[in-house]
Amino acid sequence: MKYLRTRITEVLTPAPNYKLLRFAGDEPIPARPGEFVMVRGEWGVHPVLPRAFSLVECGEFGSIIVKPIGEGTELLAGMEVGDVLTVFGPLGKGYDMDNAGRRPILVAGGVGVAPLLYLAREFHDAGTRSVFIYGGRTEDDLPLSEEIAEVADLVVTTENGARGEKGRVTAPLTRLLEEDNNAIVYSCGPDGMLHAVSDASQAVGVPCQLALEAPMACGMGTCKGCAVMGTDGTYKYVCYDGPVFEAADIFEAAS
Amino acid sequence: MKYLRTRITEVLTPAPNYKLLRFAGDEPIPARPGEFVMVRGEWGVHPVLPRAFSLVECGEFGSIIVKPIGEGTELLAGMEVGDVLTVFGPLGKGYDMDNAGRRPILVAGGVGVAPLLYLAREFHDAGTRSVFIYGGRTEDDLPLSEEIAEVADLVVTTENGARGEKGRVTAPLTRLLEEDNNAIVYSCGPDGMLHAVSDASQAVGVPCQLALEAPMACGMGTCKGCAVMGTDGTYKYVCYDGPVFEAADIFEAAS
Amino acid sequence: MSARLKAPLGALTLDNPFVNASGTYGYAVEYADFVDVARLGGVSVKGISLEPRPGNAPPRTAETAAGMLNSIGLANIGIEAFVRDTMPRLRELGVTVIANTFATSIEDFVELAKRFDDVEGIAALELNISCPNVHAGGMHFGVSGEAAGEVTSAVREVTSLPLMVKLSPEAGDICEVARAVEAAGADVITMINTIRGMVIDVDRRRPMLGQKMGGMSGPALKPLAVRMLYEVYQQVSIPIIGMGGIGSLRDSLEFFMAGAAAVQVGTANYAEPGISLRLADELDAWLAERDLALTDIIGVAQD
Amino acid sequence: MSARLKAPLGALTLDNPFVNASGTYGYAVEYADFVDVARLGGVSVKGISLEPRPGNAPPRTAETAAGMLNSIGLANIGIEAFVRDTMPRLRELGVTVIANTFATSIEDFVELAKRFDDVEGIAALELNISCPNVHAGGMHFGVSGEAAGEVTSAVREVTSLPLMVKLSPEAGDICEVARAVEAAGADVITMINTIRGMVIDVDRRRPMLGQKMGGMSGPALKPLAVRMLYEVYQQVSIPIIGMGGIGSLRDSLEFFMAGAAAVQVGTANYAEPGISLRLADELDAWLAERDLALTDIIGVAQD
Ligand SMILES: Cc1cc2nc3c(=O)[nH]c(=O)nc-3n(C[C@H](O)[C@H](O)[C@H](O)COP(=O)(O)OP(=O)(O)OC[C@H]3O[C@@H](n4cnc5c(N)ncnc54)[C@H](O)[C@@H]3O)c2cc1C
Ligand SMILES: Cc1cc2nc3c(=O)[nH]c(=O)nc-3n(C[C@H](O)[C@H](O)[C@H](O)COP(=O)(O)OP(=O)(O)OC[C@H]3O[C@@H](n4cnc5c(N)ncnc54)[C@H](O)[C@@H]3O)c2cc1C
Ligand SMILES: Cc1cc2nc3c(=O)[nH]c(=O)nc-3n(C[C@H](O)[C@H](O)[C@H](O)COP(=O)(O)O)c2cc1C
Ligand SMILES: Cc1cc2nc3c(=O)[nH]c(=O)nc-3n(C[C@H](O)[C@H](O)[C@H](O)COP(=O)(O)O)c2cc1C
Ligand code: FES
Ligand code: FES
Repeated sequence: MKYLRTRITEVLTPAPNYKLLRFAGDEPIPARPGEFVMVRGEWGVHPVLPRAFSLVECGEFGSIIVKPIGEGTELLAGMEVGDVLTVFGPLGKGYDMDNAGRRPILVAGGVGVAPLLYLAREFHDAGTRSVFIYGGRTEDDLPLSEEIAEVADLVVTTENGARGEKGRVTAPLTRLLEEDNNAIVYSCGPDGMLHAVSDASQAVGVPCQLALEAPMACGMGTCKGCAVMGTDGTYKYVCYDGPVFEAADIFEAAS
Repeated sequence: MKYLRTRITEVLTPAPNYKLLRFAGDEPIPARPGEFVMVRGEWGVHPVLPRAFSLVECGEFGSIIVKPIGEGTELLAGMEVGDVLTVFGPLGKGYDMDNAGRRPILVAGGVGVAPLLYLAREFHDAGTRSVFIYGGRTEDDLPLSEEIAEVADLVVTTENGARGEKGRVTAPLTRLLEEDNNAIVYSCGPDGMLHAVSDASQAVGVPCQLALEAPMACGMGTCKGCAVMGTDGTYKYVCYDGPVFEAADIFEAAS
Repeated sequence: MSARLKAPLGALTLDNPFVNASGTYGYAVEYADFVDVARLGGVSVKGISLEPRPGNAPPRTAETAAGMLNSIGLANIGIEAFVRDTMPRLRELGVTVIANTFATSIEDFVELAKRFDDVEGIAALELNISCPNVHAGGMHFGVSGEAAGEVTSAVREVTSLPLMVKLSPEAGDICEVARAVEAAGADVITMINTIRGMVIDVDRRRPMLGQKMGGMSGPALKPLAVRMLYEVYQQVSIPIIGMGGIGSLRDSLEFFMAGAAAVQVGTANYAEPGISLRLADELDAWLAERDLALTDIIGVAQD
Repeated sequence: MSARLKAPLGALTLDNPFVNASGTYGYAVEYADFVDVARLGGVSVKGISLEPRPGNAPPRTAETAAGMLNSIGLANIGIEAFVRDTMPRLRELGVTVIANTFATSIEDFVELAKRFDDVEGIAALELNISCPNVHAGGMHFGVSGEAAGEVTSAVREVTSLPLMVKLSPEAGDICEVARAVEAAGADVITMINTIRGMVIDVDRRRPMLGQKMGGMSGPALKPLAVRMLYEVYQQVSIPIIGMGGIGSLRDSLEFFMAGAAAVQVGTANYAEPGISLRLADELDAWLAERDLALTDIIGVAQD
């Protein structure tokens, strides 16, 4: 774990409402797919807390993808090359890439693409072909899909049908799982999507790992803020026990 | 009085640590020299209050000169062309230009240049020649001196002697007043300077108008925040009774 | 203003729920040139005392994180000048005037109330029993239920105006104070006034304000204000006007949903003197979109 | 750390005056990989209770203007696991450990104190009588002088450790509470804990936190904390550790000048886990430049 003062080296706009910030500090922050960092700019007393972001890449440069949804993400999305970004990490428990011969199916929505693009690249580098189901409301909600297509079999869905299959990620996922359930599912995205992915996977007994979100303060298990109730009736901490969990540990199987 | 949402149209750096912001809204804010505006950017909940600035010019474009000394001025100094600036004014009581045949001597230090450059221009346009004594610690504290030289007889002092006369504004001021006391003094600058200018003027019975500063909330006489004690033992409100005051109403003559 | 914005407060109904808070909008007349002050839900004027008051030693304001301190000390022109010089102009402008009054004794509160009772064009009387900025007075009425009840009863007896009592966040138990003023005959509770804070000027090594302490207002106060409102709402049945840090539509919605029948906007006026009208328009649009009236959302965040 | 940073607190002297506040730094061991935790002035560990506690229903944190709310509910591993598993590691690391304890009855506070008395490597005991996040307990000891004095006396009798008592800003009269705990034998006052606030989620139309209310911390709290410290300093002669919103050297100087013999840093740890060490170095430089020791500036902003 490191706390680094980095500088923004590049700002990209991979889709109309998304920013990709690349940054570099004195040393890299080595992180596995699904692990995250807490970041903050030098913006004074408000907002006080850093914000959690999954790493899209790490090495000489780190990068995160930011979707502005509130004050913190808006400040970050407005940052420019040269600005200071404090980065603290790597944090949390990422995806377990031990797929035990099962075919990896990655299912992403929105900024959920961040850890899963990283995961797809790692599978690709390890010689494992993965399927990447990527859902958006419109074609504007699919940042980095070209990059995904380079390393995985990309299946796109949009709710308005503007690109790929019309509808949600659950349709192709269910189809793929029905075709061949020697699979393992990795997902990250909005809450509703995670529930659906969990249901679809648990229904056919396919292992499924989900990355959750929760409001965080410390990011490292000390503040006890990011609790979610597990299926065993005890609280899990998203920053520490997760953010990646076995679906069955968090969501009951649909009955 | 108007409350306008304007946009920054130009940002200049008239000296290393000064910014000149030019802005334009749907209509101009007509103001006299010494009158001021309350401005704020769209920076959310902190700092909450707008900041007071003397206008350097007004018309199609307004402009202010900003010296970053704290959070508000730093945020303003970091603004860029296109950013929104809310501007509220004109406020306060400016300089009384009725010089009754006396020679205007303008004495400025630091950002005090803002209202006095405007005043010098107005005297110039009205065909009255004025002397402009401009003091800084170093040559970097003399923004806009070229513009001043175009409209007034410029006398520069620096504390380190790097430019103009070595020392403070009081020396040339006292000299000029001794040469010819058919003068009227207008000043704006740091507190210590205002005291010295007041003493020098009152000593020879020369009328003297000073622009004061005080922490402000409303800028228009309603919050009762910007009180200063007058020589008559009653509180004056800088935003409303001033910011320009007769020296004798605020500072006792030195004894 | 559209009907859906109407804010009933017992005998009094405001055309819209945005009232400018006392001390942050002068006597409203100062803004009439460029703000349509008649359209404001109301204006609680700068606290009025029997005699004019010069106010405290400067500096009187200081900024804090997302807030400010003030130690104005209730500088005001006094009831005589207000009624003689300011009220005619307020009537002419059509402003909904809430007379915020301040005194250091029950007798003086009573005297102020009596004198306001005859004045045409006063929509309501607001008792400031919560000002932290005056030595020997003001806030001590607001910190205990007993004292708050006493002053409220005494004023109730002499006024026929809708009676608002403004509570202090420094009360040991604000719910107790709220119950006491309700029992004593208040028509409306307004809350909250500022809470005392201090800023040290580390360069001069002394408190920033001339008075050392000042009342904190602005966004930093909002979570406290919403919490106290939420608690008090459960304990009284008279309407409550909420305030503390409101600067956006969403801020005001927090107060309405916590139980405020109307709100006051204070510190935010400094940044945008017409903000209450903008918020009223924004609320109107928000309600229209959802086919709701203001009264539909009051207190919905309670269980 | 240089000698000029020494912070005497009666029997205990800290090497530097920056202590990490309870609940914001876990048990410190979590940070040992990348922060030299032995160099911290001290660490007040996450509040420890007799039994492990799972904490409150989520969400447990929400942001506010220049601050945050938390309603953690004192989730902690309990004294047994702390003493058995965590203390050995803290001793090994050389951390100056302040054992922050929490209970809902005097008996439990006494029992906690007794059990800590034998534990090697505890620098001081801190009684959290001011937690706003636990139903039926915690804060009620902190809001009245009588209750605060009682629990302090009871613990004083059974502990030989330096005894710190942490005050609540929700006390009706914090000075009274301060005097009571001093009289009851506290060695040090720590202040302040959080003050209860609420955020309403206007989209879901209900309070944001699972527990509805949570304690507000961060910069927004600072003016209140400084003011209360300034007041309490005038009323007690035992040293005070100040806290509330410290995030910069200047913030900490405000507390020292108002009268704090040392400070605690809480919420700011989240943005920068090593901030206390940075502030200690900055203070050292600031003092050196002026040829002062920390003890020269304590309380200088008092008259
Ligand atoms: C492990 C982890 C990894 C993440 N990775 C990314 C990423 O790669 N890219 C990205 O854009 N975002 C990511 N997020 C989400 C990001 O942290 C939030 O969008 C951000 O904290 C919101 O801050 P804000 O100030 O903009 O919004 P706020 O003003 O704080 O909140 C705006 C709205 O979003 C809700 N919200 C706030 N924080 C969260 C949160 N953590 N989870 C869910 N809802 C929240 C609030 O309740 C509110 O309704 C991640 C979150 C976690 C926990
Ligand atoms: C009528 C008037 C006209 C002004 N014209 C100009 C101008 O043309 N150009 C310009 O750069 N500045 C001008 N100022 C000063 C400017 O308003 C302050 O510099 C600004 O408010 C400071 O805000 P801040 O957030 O940067 O500093 P803060 O963080 O608020 O304060 C930084 C330091 O400055 C002190 N300070 C804050 N406000 C004032 C103030 N109003 N007067 C004196 N000291 C203060 C504080 O006590 C603190 O020590 C004017 C002020 C007034 C009242
Ligand atoms: C400068 C200033 C002066 C105030 N004067 C008064 C007053 O005279 N009477 C009163 O009842 N409240 C007074 N208040 C308190 C406000 O009416 C309001 O209760 C408080 O500021 C909280 O609201 P806000 O956060 O929206 O400002 C004053 C507030 C400020 C900032
Ligand atoms: C998430 C969180 C948890 C806390 N838990 C405790 C606790 O267990 N015991 C305690 O005495 N104080 C606790 N506090 C209060 C802090 O120790 C401190 O008093 C308060 O946050 C004010 O300081 P700050 O503004 O620097 O954070 C907690 C604060 C936060 C933010
Ligand atoms: S964010 Fe602090 S425990 Fe998870
Ligand atoms: S700033 Fe409000 S009265 Fe002058």
